[in-house]
Amino acid sequence: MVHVTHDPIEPGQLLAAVASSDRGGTALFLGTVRRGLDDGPVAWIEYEAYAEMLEEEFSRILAEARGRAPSTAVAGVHRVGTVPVGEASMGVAVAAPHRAEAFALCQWVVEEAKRRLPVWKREILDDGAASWREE
Amino acid sequence: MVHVTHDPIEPGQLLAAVASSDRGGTALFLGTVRRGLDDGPVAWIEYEAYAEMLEEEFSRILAEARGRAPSTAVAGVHRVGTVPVGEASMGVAVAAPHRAEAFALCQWVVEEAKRRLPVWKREILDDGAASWREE
Amino acid sequence: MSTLTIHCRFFARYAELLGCERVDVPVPNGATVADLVARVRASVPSGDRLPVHLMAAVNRTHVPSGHSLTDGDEVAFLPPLAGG
Amino acid sequence: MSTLTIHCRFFARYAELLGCERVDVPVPNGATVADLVARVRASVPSGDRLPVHLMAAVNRTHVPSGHSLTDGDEVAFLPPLAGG
Repeated sequence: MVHVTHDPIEPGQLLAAVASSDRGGTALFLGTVRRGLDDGPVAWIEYEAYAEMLEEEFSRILAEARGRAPSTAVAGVHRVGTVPVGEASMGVAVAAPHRAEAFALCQWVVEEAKRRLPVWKREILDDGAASWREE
Repeated sequence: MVHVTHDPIEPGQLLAAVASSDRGGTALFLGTVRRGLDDGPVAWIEYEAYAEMLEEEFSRILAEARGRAPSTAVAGVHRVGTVPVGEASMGVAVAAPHRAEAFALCQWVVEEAKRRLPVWKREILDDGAASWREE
Repeated sequence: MSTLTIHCRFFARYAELLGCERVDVPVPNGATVADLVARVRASVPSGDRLPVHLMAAVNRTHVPSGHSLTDGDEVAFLPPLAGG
Repeated sequence: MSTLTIHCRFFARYAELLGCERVDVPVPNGATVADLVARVRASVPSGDRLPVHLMAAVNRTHVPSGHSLTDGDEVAFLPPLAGG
């Protein structure tokens, strides 16, 4: 699976990628661009990535997740380029035999992704001001 | 919102119900019918509910969830009637300003729903045997 | 009037055990859910097939067995829940 | 041959600070990522605008600053990550 896209993230594709009749619990996470108000209303965010590494690092994270809970299925994608307010920048789906595993592993993947994926974001405000955001 | 349906659960509808540009993290949970093998392969499950109470109790759970974290949005639906293997019997979506809240509240709603919703399931096996399942 | 009329409902396995989904049961004023359970087990046909301790909802809300009943209450007897 | 050629890449704010996304930098055999950072800051135009401590990836894998370099390595200097 490709973990980097310029297009809107489709939750249905992530869910389909992990679905199986052996897995009774599926957890999906979407990180979406907030309108924000710290510096003024955000118009959109431009995500820049070290694309080759993003692809490899996301694969590694997902492989590690499978290693932690072998009977699970995991999928993840990060959007790059312009992402409008209210649209998703990242999606992660985990299906597991039981719900507690699905939640725990999905949250683990999200935390690892935030910590490890080589992605940066430039926030563009309604007034046109642009700045790199580190968070 | 109606919390009981005879139709397939649409994750996109749950996600749309909680989406907002003020909420950066969205967690979705789907509980799906497992093929199972304890008693033989499951063909489908029939969910019976005390429908009027199911509707009210799910509303109460979601209202309590909003009370625990007022800036969140929550949505949930339980399917009743025949649910084939691999399809979802319950869906819960929570959007929150930050991801940890979204995960925690989604998991809380799912646990409360399992504990409190007046729903019962009859498992129908490939060989036609049917039995009430309590779990 | 010292008798309450309680609208009882049975679901899933309990409905199968009784062969019945609804029955009205009279109980004395001041009766609790536990009293109603005893009356149902004693007076409803096949009532003794039900467990001695039953989970109940009154007017679509979970209640403990010590909950006091009111005339016209709808009391649902709930087998172990299995939703989600 | 006692000199390694390292293919350096800069992203986001760092690329803006340097006005450059890629540059090849020679370092002595045995050099570490920390040594490369010092060389970049001293020899690349505007290099001193970069922080003294930089997060780096070698050949698309996160590494600590003590990581030893090999001829031809691609070393990316990563501003604080902000994905997700």
